[in-house]
Amino acid sequence: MSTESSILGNVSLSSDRLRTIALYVGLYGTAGLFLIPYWYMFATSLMTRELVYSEVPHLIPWDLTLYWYDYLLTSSLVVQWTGNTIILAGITTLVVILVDAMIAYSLTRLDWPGRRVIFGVIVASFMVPGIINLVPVYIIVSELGLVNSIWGVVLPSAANPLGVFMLVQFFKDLPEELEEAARLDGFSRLRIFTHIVLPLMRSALAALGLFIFIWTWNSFVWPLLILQSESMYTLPIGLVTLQENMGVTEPGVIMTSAVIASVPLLIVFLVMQKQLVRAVEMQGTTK
Amino acid sequence: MSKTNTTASVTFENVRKVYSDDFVAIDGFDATIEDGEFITVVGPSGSGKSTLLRMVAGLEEITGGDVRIGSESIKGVEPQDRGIAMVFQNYALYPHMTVRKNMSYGLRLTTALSEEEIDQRVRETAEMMGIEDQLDDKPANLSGGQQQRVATGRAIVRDPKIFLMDEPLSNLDAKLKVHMRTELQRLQEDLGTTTIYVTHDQHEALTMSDRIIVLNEGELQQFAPPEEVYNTPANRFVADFIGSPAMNFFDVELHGTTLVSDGFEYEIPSSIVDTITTVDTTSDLELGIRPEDITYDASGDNTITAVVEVVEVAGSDNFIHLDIEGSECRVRVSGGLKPTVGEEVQIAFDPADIHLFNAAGENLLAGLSDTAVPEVPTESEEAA
Amino acid sequence: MSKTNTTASVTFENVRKVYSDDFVAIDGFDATIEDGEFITVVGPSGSGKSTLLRMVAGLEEITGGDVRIGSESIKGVEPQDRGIAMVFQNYALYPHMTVRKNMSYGLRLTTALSEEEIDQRVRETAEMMGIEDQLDDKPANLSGGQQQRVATGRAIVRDPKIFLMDEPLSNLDAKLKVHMRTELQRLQEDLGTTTIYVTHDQHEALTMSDRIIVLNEGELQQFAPPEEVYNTPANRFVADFIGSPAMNFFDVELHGTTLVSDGFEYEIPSSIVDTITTVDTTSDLELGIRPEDITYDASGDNTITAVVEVVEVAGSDNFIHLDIEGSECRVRVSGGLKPTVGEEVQIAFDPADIHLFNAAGENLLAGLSDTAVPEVPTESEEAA
Amino acid sequence: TGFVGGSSDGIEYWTLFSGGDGEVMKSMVNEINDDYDFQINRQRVPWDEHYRRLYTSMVGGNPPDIAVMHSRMMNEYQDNLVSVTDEIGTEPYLTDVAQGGMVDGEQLAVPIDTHPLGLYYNKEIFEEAGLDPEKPPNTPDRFHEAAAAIIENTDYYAFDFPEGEYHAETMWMLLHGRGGKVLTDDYEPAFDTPDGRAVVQEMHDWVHEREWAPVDPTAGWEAWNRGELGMKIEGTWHVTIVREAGFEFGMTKPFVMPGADNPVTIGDSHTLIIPQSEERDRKRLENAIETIRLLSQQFNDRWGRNAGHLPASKAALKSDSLRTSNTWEQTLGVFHDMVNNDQFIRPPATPNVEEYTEAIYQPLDDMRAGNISPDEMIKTAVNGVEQAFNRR
Amino acid sequence: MAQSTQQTDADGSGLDRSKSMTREWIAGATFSLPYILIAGTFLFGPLVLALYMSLHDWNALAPAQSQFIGFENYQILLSDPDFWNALWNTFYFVFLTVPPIIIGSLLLALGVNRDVKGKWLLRTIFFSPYVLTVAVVGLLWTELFNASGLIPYHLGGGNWLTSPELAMPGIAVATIWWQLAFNFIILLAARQNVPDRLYEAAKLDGASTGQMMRHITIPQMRNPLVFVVIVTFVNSFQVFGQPFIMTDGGPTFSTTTIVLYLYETAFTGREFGYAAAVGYVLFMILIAISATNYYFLAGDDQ
Ligand SMILES: Nc1ncnc2c1ncn2[C@@H]1O[C@H](COP(=O)(O)OP(=O)(O)OP(=O)(O)O)[C@@H](O)[C@H]1O
Ligand SMILES: Nc1ncnc2c1ncn2[C@@H]1O[C@H](COP(=O)(O)OP(=O)(O)OP(=O)(O)O)[C@@H](O)[C@H]1O
Ligand SMILES: [Mg+2]
Ligand SMILES: [Mg+2]
Repeated sequence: MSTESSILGNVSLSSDRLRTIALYVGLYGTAGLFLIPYWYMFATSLMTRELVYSEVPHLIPWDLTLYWYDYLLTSSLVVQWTGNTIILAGITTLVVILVDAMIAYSLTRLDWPGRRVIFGVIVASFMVPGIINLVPVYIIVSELGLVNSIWGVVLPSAANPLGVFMLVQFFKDLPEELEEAARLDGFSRLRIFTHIVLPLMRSALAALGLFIFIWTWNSFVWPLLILQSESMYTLPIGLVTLQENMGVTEPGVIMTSAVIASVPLLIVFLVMQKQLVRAVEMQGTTK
Repeated sequence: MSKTNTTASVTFENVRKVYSDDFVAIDGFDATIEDGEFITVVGPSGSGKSTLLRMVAGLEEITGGDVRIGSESIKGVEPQDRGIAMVFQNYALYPHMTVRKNMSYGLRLTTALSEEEIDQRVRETAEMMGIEDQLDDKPANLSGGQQQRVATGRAIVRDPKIFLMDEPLSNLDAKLKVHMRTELQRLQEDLGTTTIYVTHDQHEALTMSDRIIVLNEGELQQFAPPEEVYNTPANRFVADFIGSPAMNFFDVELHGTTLVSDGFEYEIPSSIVDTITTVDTTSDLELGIRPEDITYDASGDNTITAVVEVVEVAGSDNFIHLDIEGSECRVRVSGGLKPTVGEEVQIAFDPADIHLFNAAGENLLAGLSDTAVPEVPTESEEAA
Repeated sequence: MSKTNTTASVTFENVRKVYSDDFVAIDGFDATIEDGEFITVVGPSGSGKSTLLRMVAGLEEITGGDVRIGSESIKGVEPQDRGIAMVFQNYALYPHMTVRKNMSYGLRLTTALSEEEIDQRVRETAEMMGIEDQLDDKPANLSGGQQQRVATGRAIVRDPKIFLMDEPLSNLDAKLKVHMRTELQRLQEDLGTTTIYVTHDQHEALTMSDRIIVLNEGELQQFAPPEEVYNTPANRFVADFIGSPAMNFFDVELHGTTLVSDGFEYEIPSSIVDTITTVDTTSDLELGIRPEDITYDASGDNTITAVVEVVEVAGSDNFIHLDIEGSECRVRVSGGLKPTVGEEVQIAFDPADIHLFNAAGENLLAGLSDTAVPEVPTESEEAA
Repeated sequence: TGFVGGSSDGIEYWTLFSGGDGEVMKSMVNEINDDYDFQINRQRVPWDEHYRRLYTSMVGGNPPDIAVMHSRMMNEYQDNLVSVTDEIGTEPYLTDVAQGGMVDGEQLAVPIDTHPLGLYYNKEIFEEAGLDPEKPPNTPDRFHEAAAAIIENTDYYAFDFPEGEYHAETMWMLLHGRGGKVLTDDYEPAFDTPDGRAVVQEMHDWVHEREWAPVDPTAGWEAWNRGELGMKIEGTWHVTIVREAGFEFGMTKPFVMPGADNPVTIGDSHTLIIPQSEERDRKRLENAIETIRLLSQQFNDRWGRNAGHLPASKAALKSDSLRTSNTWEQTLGVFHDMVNNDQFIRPPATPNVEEYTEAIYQPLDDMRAGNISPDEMIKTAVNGVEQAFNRR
Repeated sequence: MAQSTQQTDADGSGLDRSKSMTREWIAGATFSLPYILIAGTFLFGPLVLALYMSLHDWNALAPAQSQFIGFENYQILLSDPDFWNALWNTFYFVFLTVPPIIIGSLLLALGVNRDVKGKWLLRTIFFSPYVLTVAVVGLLWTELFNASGLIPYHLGGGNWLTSPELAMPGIAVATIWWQLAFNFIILLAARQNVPDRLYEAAKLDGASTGQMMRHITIPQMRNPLVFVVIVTFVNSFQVFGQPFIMTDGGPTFSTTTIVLYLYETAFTGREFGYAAAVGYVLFMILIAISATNYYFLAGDDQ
């Protein structure tokens, strides 16, 4: 080792610094680009009509108004739609979690013939593009008299293969001894499920629940088909009805409705990001 | 299991366990555990220890044979009705319940006791275990030793006729393990409950139990008090498995009264020769001798020449690895002794300490040693 | 590091490591490791052992002081240019590469050797380690011992001046650990490469090393050959940490030539008293005595009365836990001895075996013992 | 109401009206609900989704009791509609318009309006360009002059016309004025003719040759709303929107195609239909028919006055309330004039209406965006229309 | 306790065994029943019905009058230029989105994994589009691409969505912005799961940053990468909402993707049987694509 190597050391240090600078520029630059659509959305929703219709796009709403919000909140059922969406997403989430958790428990913890095959089929059903089924499911749902009923929306999405898949991974990690201890304590299967498995899997269930909640909140085509009365609409459908005015588009209305549709979820996202990240990670580790 | 049946002996009758993949985990197991005994089951990993225990608990089906508690078969009896309680390796405490709930849950579900009675029993047990201050904590907030105590307490509170413990101490660190070992031992002596204790740690087995069951590949190797297992192993497997560092083994042939191996010759008394010559062949024997039974740097007749290979310093003792013409031999010497590697040395051992095994691994001197070591069984409570 | 610098001594000069969270992991560490020495670093978890090693390897920056290999500072030298090779606790084998690729990867990246030369070196090393048949396997398909050999082989193949090993054996089971221990030891003797070996297992430290570095909370406690560490611990920490079962300690005061504790009195020779009385206070001392230095069932003067509490049977030896008026004391006795619990007994020990510590934990008899045990240092290769 | 209740009482009535005409329909329905002894549940379905939903509801066997339908859409549904020939008949309505609901002599749909295209213009810009704001550009020549003057004398665009579906209708309108057709009676494309080429060329030139209209329709729409665009082809409904834009406007006949001997406007009409359903009882059906009668007759003048569409009911058209209204003066008078003078056509009900319309307007939009030439446009559209009918 | 009756069948080991096994079977079946019923009714039943429909000239309003025509729908499909156009557009979209989404999310994940300040903020920003509904994404970007919108204003090109050259890239950009999040999170987690010690070993072996990337990071992240690649392919092949909202397939069908085409033939053209056939062809393509990906990316493992 000599002066030579210490020069080398210096060089590598400064190239390190360069690399760090490039890293920061790259990451924060990309982050900035990512934020532009949001900014545009919020800014436009606060602009006056003149600004919205002006010839050049404005990024800074120097003339602020709450006109569009006022318009949407007073002349539409936005509040009710929000409530509907919460109820629908909430019920769907609960049903999915219950149904998926039950079968996941049965697949991981109970020994019965055919469970391997059933698990294989569930995994495979993951691949079915939902759109194939749109018409036949509609026919079946209307045969069952569930059109225009909340259950017509909830039930077709209640059997969620992804959820089963995620929960199976998690249930596998639950120590078998706990269940055995419970059996020695005289627990029935049902009691083990409700008193041991469900409480212990709380965080996994919460992660899955959040995922399902967001997914239901955002679903569009199916609720549109099933929910036929305006007072039952969910937020995404309702907002689309708003901007359809014989082909006329109002950017102010569009952006404001986009804000209204996304803000609740963005807030949920900020608050529960950890669980959501977990839910996504769960999927990544499933293969 | 009716309450009138108070004898908590456990009888295994030709018990067999085959897993669904046709794997035979336990085969032809016969044993009788007396009421109040502390029995340890040892054996290498996969030898079927847990399987045995879990069959008694009712967590695995019994494929063949029968297990009886007292005089009644346990077949068809629900786990919670067998009068047993189990302590698991990782405690299996319900993580979302307080210590109090952990301990009371089984009582609440399986007995008709009132809330107050349950509460009182839990409190008494917690006091006995020294965890009364932790009753309202969740298991995650307890130390390893406390968790262990809760797990044991949860078993005790149910006032079982039989304790089953599957490596209950293996998750503790060395110091705590020693401590809990003595604690469990005292407890069992106080309660007098029949206990079957699974471990793969021969140390625990030797220290704690009235009698030891040695299992290998699903078959019973020996069922005897600790000293007997140590001094008079039933076969080569037990001899090798029990004792640390392990016994030294040498392939030998018997020529007259001389054991001849590749590297040495060793004279044995004719009393031993008489015992051996009843067997088929005397050319395919194995000589076993424990490291602590070898005298290092001996002189006189019947000594063996060896070369020092490695010196292991272990503080209180040193272990010398010797090379006897290609066979390795470990000797325990006192901590002060530290020979140079390559040095040549004479070793010797008392014929009373040797073990001899035939090709099938049977201990040819088992009967002999039994008489030679009359103090076995000592203080075990077999007659209780 | 230029290739001409062939001396592989390692010098630590007032080395200091502060982690980004202002946590001082190593403080004022000074030591010199000679070329070819086998040095073990022991200490409890979190004491800074890995940190020390990783600074030498170049995986952590050195916050203060300097480390020199031979005569040149390693600061600013890239890890791969320091002439070191490291074996990690969990081996850190590349899971997606074959054994061959694992071993050749470093050579390919850092040397100008041709493919054939690399291949030959890998093959030679693999033969030396006995893994030539596994060269085309992936690490996941190897047993623990084989993985360990690959990890070591990967270090050896690079022909480093210094081996760094961070708990290389801690993932192996007990038997394999003993086996690999002697294997590594032999290997190091053959290659003569300076080795720094981190472990928290005092057994390994005592067995393997020329000298031992004992660390606690980032500070050097003692740097000496194994016997010295065992027989003449620099302080109470070392005394307690090294030796299993641990040394017994008693709080005592010196009255004249008598050590007075709550439960007993013990006479010591005046030569020892002279040494001690040079210290400030003689009322706040601790007496240490190892379990194997105690004579059980002694008679005569200067004996101590105790009650048997627990008997631990361990095969070759038994450990008796005694109660001396509230203080616990462990004694090692031979395997045959099995007293009844509750029995009263007399014990004794040789004043030459005692250790005395002041309130700061310093060993007051360190100098004395040094002369009393003249054979230290013995066969360590310090002068190489 | 809301989620938990659902809604099965009363007449289910699906409309696709939103915005201005949505409000009008709402108030009409509310009034009926207040004054009559049955209830109507009016459901507003998004414009895009209306027919998909209607069709799927019929597939699923739970259609509404009444739905709005454009008469050109009838073809797909005609086998599944309830005939009201006896209960309502064609008599009360403009003959031409009422014919849209007739299939094989059965009245399957009752019209409430017709909504042709007109040419709206910004009077303020006319003034600025030196044109007479009270002399609307109602012939091709006048239109041409006005556009040229606006380009010449102001900074504004001269003209704009719709994109999408109405882009195709605009072409149809211009083509028909020259005696052409979009489809033959056998549903073959009929616009690859000199007349067709002339129309397409003209539409192309508005944007790319004379630069009267901006390339991007959205830009045109926004400019119009800012008051920076001179003339715009839009439908009847536009009156409620342009009133909000805040400039003086007028409307005239959209006769902008040179060489059109019989200029026309085009307009479909909104009709009311009753899908067949097994679930519906007699009483309910009667109420549904009554509702249709009310909306298409009693309330029809209000529909014209407030929503801007030309009422289908003869009585409503003659009523004073309509004739004296602002809307009549601003737009409906002109539309009525065209209908009365045979300057009006309806797009016929054929199969695959939406598909072949899309096959035409997609290349038209593309041409306007400057991506393809008129010839390419025609070729693409001919292929597309053929494909739309040939697939099955 | 009350087991005296059961005590008697000491020889009934077979009986005992089957009894407790049966009990477990019943429990297993009971717990799975809700899912099986629901999936059977709303997933597998319809799938069979769709297949049945695809073999018919389906009359939706009067199913009884549907005619069995065998594979005719599939034959028509193969000679339908609109189908091929849609297929081609879909492949084009896949080509435009899959590589940027995968490479972009990988780069961002690796970048954020570095010891950068504001890691949490960056992760939040990159992940946030994940919660948006496709309607919002579509409308938002439609505004941005609009002739007077932000993007043409700064980058030129007029209204991207009405230009045949730029419409699909425009949709792709919106999709990338929206879909990157999912992969980003998975790859970030995957990167964090690569043990540090491997990098330490590689550092001692003298590997440069690039070499570590190639020899450690990528091979170690292979399974998540395979997952992400397959999922991205499958999603991109099924793209629907973005063109539906942003361009409605235009200009001149240049953004009509296969699912959009299916949707239009089903609900605009009302050719349900034909649409079902399109659906099944898409299904086959998805399976083939996933299998190919799996074979090439994960195939040589073991
Ligand atoms: N459910 C099972 N299905 C199939 N084989 C099993 C099952 N449980 C255990 N085995 C096998 O039976 C043998 C004995 O297992 P058991 O758990 O009783 O061993 P053990 O002695 O407790 O071992 P350890 O010391 O590792 O706990 C092992 O080979 C194991 O693989
Ligand atoms: N990257 C780091 N940042 C902050 N603190 C650290 C870091 N690495 C180690 N430490 C702290 O430094 C101290 C010494 O750690 P080190 O890993 O050297 O201990 P060790 O002696 O090797 O312990 P072990 O036996 O558990 O491996 C510990 O308290 C540890 O928490
Ligand atoms: Mg076990
Ligand atoms: Mg460490």
